[in-house]
Amino acid sequence: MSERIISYREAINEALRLEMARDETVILMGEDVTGAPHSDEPDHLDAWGGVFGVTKGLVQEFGRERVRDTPITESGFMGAGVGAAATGLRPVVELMFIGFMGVCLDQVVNQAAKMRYMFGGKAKIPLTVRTTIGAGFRAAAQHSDSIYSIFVHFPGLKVVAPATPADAKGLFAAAIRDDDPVIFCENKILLDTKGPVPEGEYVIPLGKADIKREGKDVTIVAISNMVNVALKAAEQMARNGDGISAEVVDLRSLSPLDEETVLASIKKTGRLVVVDEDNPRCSVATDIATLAATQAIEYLNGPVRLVTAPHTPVPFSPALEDFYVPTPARVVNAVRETMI
Amino acid sequence: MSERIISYREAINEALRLEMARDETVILMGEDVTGAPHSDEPDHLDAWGGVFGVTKGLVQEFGRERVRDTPITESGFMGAGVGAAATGLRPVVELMFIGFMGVCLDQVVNQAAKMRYMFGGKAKIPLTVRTTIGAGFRAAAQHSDSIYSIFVHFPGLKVVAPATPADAKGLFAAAIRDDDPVIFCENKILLDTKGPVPEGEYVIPLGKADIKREGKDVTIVAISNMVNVALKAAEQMARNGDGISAEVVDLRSLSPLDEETVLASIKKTGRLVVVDEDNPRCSVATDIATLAATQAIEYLNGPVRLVTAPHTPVPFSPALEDFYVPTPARVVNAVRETMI
Amino acid sequence: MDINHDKLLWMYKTMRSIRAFEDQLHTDFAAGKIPGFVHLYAGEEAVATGVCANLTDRDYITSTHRGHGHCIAKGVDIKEMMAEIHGKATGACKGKGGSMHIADVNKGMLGANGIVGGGPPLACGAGLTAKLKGTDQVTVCFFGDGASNQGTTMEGLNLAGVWKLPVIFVCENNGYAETTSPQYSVSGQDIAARARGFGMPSVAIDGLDVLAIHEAVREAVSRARRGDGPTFIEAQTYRYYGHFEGDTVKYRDKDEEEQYRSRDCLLRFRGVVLEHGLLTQAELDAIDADVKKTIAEAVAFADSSPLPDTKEILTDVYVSFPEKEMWPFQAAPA
Amino acid sequence: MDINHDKLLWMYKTMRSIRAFEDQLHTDFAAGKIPGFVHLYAGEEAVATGVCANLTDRDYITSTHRGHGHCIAKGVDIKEMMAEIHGKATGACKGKGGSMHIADVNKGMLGANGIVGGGPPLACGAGLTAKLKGTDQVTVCFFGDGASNQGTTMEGLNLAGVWKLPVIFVCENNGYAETTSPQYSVSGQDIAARARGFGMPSVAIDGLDVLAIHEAVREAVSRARRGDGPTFIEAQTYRYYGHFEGDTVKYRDKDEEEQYRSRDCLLRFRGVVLEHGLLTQAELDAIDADVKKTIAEAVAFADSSPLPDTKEILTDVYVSFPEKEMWPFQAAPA
Ligand SMILES: Cc1ncc(C[n+]2csc(CCOP(=O)(O)OP(=O)(O)O)c2C)c(N)n1
Ligand SMILES: Cc1ncc(C[n+]2csc(CCOP(=O)(O)OP(=O)(O)O)c2C)c(N)n1
Ligand SMILES: [Mg+2]
Ligand SMILES: [Mg+2]
Repeated sequence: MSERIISYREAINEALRLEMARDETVILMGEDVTGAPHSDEPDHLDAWGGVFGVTKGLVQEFGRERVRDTPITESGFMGAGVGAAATGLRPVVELMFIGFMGVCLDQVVNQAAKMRYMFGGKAKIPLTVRTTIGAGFRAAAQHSDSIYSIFVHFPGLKVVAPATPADAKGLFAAAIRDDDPVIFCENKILLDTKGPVPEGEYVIPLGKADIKREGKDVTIVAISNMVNVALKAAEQMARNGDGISAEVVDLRSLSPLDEETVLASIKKTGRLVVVDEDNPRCSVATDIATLAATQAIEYLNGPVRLVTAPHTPVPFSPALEDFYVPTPARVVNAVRETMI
Repeated sequence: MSERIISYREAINEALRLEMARDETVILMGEDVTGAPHSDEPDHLDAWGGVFGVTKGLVQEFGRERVRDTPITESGFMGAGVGAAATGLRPVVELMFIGFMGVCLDQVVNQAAKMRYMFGGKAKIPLTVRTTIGAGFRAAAQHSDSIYSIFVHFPGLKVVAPATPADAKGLFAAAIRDDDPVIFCENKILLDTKGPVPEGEYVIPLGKADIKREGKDVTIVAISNMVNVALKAAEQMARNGDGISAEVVDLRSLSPLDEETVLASIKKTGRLVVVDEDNPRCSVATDIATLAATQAIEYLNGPVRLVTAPHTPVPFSPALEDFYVPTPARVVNAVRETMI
Repeated sequence: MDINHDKLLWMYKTMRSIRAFEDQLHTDFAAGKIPGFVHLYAGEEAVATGVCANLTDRDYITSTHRGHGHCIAKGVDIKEMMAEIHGKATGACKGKGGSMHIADVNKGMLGANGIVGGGPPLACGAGLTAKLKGTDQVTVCFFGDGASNQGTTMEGLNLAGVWKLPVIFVCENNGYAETTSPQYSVSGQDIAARARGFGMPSVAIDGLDVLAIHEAVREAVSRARRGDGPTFIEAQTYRYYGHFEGDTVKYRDKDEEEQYRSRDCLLRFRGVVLEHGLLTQAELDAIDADVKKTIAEAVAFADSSPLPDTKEILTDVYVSFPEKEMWPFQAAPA
Repeated sequence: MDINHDKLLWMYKTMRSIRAFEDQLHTDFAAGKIPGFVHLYAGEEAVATGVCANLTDRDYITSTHRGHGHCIAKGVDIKEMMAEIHGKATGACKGKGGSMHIADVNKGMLGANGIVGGGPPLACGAGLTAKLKGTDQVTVCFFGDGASNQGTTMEGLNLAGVWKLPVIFVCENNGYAETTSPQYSVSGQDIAARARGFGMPSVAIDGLDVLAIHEAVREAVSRARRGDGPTFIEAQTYRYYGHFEGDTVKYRDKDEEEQYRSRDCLLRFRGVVLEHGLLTQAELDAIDADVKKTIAEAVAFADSSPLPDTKEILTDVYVSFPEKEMWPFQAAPA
């Protein structure tokens, strides 16, 4: 497959475009996903393409029926996504920020996630919820959450968080094609990052972690933008005198969890650090530590270390926010602590 | 302090009555917390006292203004609780089942939990949310959740889940008096259980676990009704030929977490089993395992074991639901596995 | 009256079936045979029946915790419903859902719902599918007077209006939300008036009169099928039993109940059809007998059906998911 | 006109301060000096000003993401606001909240709010406190046209109606929710009409006319103080800048903006007060100069203030919480 260098934003746009072209039951809805839904003047059409411009150009290609702006009514349109999924469409619903889940959680966790089970298998809900995560945008406490952990908590949902443009494209295509509800977490901080992305149809199966860097001394499991933080830490350590060789496992799929890949790496290196930007309590980070404690304890040559956000909301001031988000330096320290 | 045998339900009612008498800013609101708010006929007044009868008798003592029925508008009245708390009341808001959090989560996790931080400390939110948890009631997927883990995940909240009538009384009083928002989880299955409860003022500080049974071979950390399951398992093991002595730690307070008590017990016994009825992913159970993996790994003589619900919604049929909830037999097995 | 004979027979049979089904459950619950929360529809039969008389299998409905009547009127199999409520493997949802979650998507029944206000957004979604696929399917959203105060319900009204969806909102105002009357919970003149504020045609009708309901909904259905958007109908009705089984109903007076019982929808229908010679006593009696038999068979079916195997606990959560991830961090119990 | 001279001066000063504050931010944002999402209130000054002219420090308001105007009109310190928006330790929220969360509970300002529809339930709570404590405090709930479609907003309307709370709902209809007009998002005749469906007095007024707003809200405030419950006011207004800073505003026409600018609330107010001899040119000019100085001082204050110490990250989450639990499962970073 030939590749080009495009951004994470473009990769998602491309995947959506391809899936909409391929399957006419795929639709997109959300607030301002075009912009100016009240006006059909060409100048206005597509004024935004979503708050981060990710869905730009789609309305021209697929029209206002399939690329659908909504009122500010998250329960209403999230539930409409669930109902549409149950009756034969394959909706992609944009929730602008994951922190807005509070106003529509029921439709996700009590309806979408449980419907198939409660109905004894008589429904399927091929719904994809696109949402944004990540601090570092100086967007303060209600617009900077990375609370994917609460979705992982709910049986019936799948949860994905890509770190690279290529993964974003491939996993988004897989999420749309998947017959279960998937929460697809786009990191705001990554939208402008670029990387090689295969052209044309490109699908990465859900549920597979990816080793972004091989190493032998310590396993660093990371999620979304923390993969980049982990990679920087790994490079620093490789260059340093101590010459520690770190393996970086990009979880990618948070539910289902690729236990095999994580465990194999832990068993190989004997050491585990988990880097996660989400709140630390009841998190994917504690899940990974639990994997080690329950299934690989005899392989561990030192304590497990977590590098996460503190147990605080995301602060606004850049001075505080930069301290909030895990850094390569903290990862390096944590790795050292596993060696004691 | 003199004690009597009363039920978990009565203990909560008593704590609320005492706190309302003590502090006139304490109010109660929720759906049908009296019953028949449209009628002032004495026959109708207090027809229900809440869906489980927990708040019966309070309206007679404190009147309809302070014991306040609400329309079915959880965001509305949860938010009203937050707003009232920020302006000088000390509201107790009843959310009938924890699974209904989906329709009002924003007011809890984005408003109540973050307000003090976002305001730089210029507000306090002395709100207590009473809600019910627990399967075993044949109430199916939307009325049987124990999803306290998602509240533990959010900085700014405290979360409590008592297992005994005495703890219910003492911790509920503490929750009401606390100046931070507290999610107080009452287990439906425990409402009719009885035990000795001190009369009069009785307050148990939040944040302290309680060793419900001392032992030396294995630490079993449990929450809410799972404490009873763990105790049964411990008794079986004591009686059995193998004569394993299990220590049962009742977490009681899920946030803040009493790390000391848990870690001291693990260090003493060298083995850890966690029993939790909540969904397993991103849960308090994985938090406890993480405590061991990060801070007590050198004391562990075997793998950590979790005994939780499966990664499924709660099924309706008694045949399935009884298999869903952790049992003493599963705990005994898990303990054996830590000994391998 | 321009309702054909078959439809009249269907209406009577449907109302009678619902009543008999609910009365049976009431008895069996009291006898300790039925687990869980059971909300009975007895008294309200005319609403589900009058509404669904206008629908085909291809149309959709969303329902509530009080869903048995909607299910029966939409054609869900009565035996499977009974087995479901008994928690049996042969149930409509294999015993996994129970009374509050009975569904049959193939019959257009998108599920009872344990969340008050859970249905209206879902109904908008079903309406959106019809709109985008260009079919003439309509979706009826049933909900209660209590549910009319839930934000999700009001969002559904607005969204259906904005998108001109083929959705009909049927508010079953039975005078109570658990113990709470709309006099207390609904601000404003009444529920139908509130819906008018969302710019949709809205009427309040006698919910004990199946023919009146049928008529009002017929108009709404043709409006929806024509692409002219949503309609709101408030049907004023009453439930005979408690909010759920076990409720001692101390929040309302006995004579209120008796007054409603004297206007019972079945009695009234019988009166009208006999008076106008639309159906005969023999036809009605035959239906009564038939229904009695159906219910007895349903009970026998439920009783004799097996409980689900514990292996079933893991299935139907996902279409696809790695099986070992279903018991995370632990071995599956024996 | 029965507004006294001091109040007129206050109105002009308040509107001018808001305008100058926002214009300053617009410039500084373009220069890269301001971090984060900043939503400017320029153009809408008459609403916050006309409303808050009726309130005392003991009354409450809830606000939105577009909160600067509400803050200034409610008396929040302008220097502290500026410092907050710059993320400085001296900010109104110690730099922890930023533009979208400025609050000052002591001034009755219950917070800007990043969640559309977050405020109405909170406003009901503040109203409930006043009602139960028997004070005559009122609470004003500001929200936008877009927010009128959020379930939480509609729940707030209903709850305030049912409980007869001293709450005034002020919908700032500025024609857009981000890019989306209420023509598209609000089903029904208009927003004020929808509120009438909740049974409360409801009017739509010219939101560019501070005196008209003052008048309408005065009536609403006395109704609330008398214990006669909530009022709804839709103020029709316009925002001059983009939804947030950085928005290139391609979803509306330039001449629409110019038309509104020609009816600017400050221009209009100056015209009226000069024409009727209520204020003098000298008084107005003095205020302009004064405001200019205040804003310059605020910028200087913000610029020269220190950033918060990283230790501050852990404080103000709780009133009390064990410190070591603030970095669970790990040591606090250096
Ligand atoms: C979100 C939510 N809140 C509360 C409940 C508890 N509850 C179940 S039914 C009910 C009353 C519903 O009243 P109404 O809508 O009038 O329906 P009815 O029971 O009268 O048919 C309540 C409060 C619930 N199931 N879901
Ligand atoms: C729950 C929620 N949904 C969406 C958003 C994103 N958002 C922020 S402001 C806004 C538009 C609000 O429009 P309106 O209420 O008219 O206020 P205005 O910006 O015009 O003042 C949107 C969609 C949000 N902050 N919160
Ligand atoms: Mg009702
Ligand atoms: Mg607006």
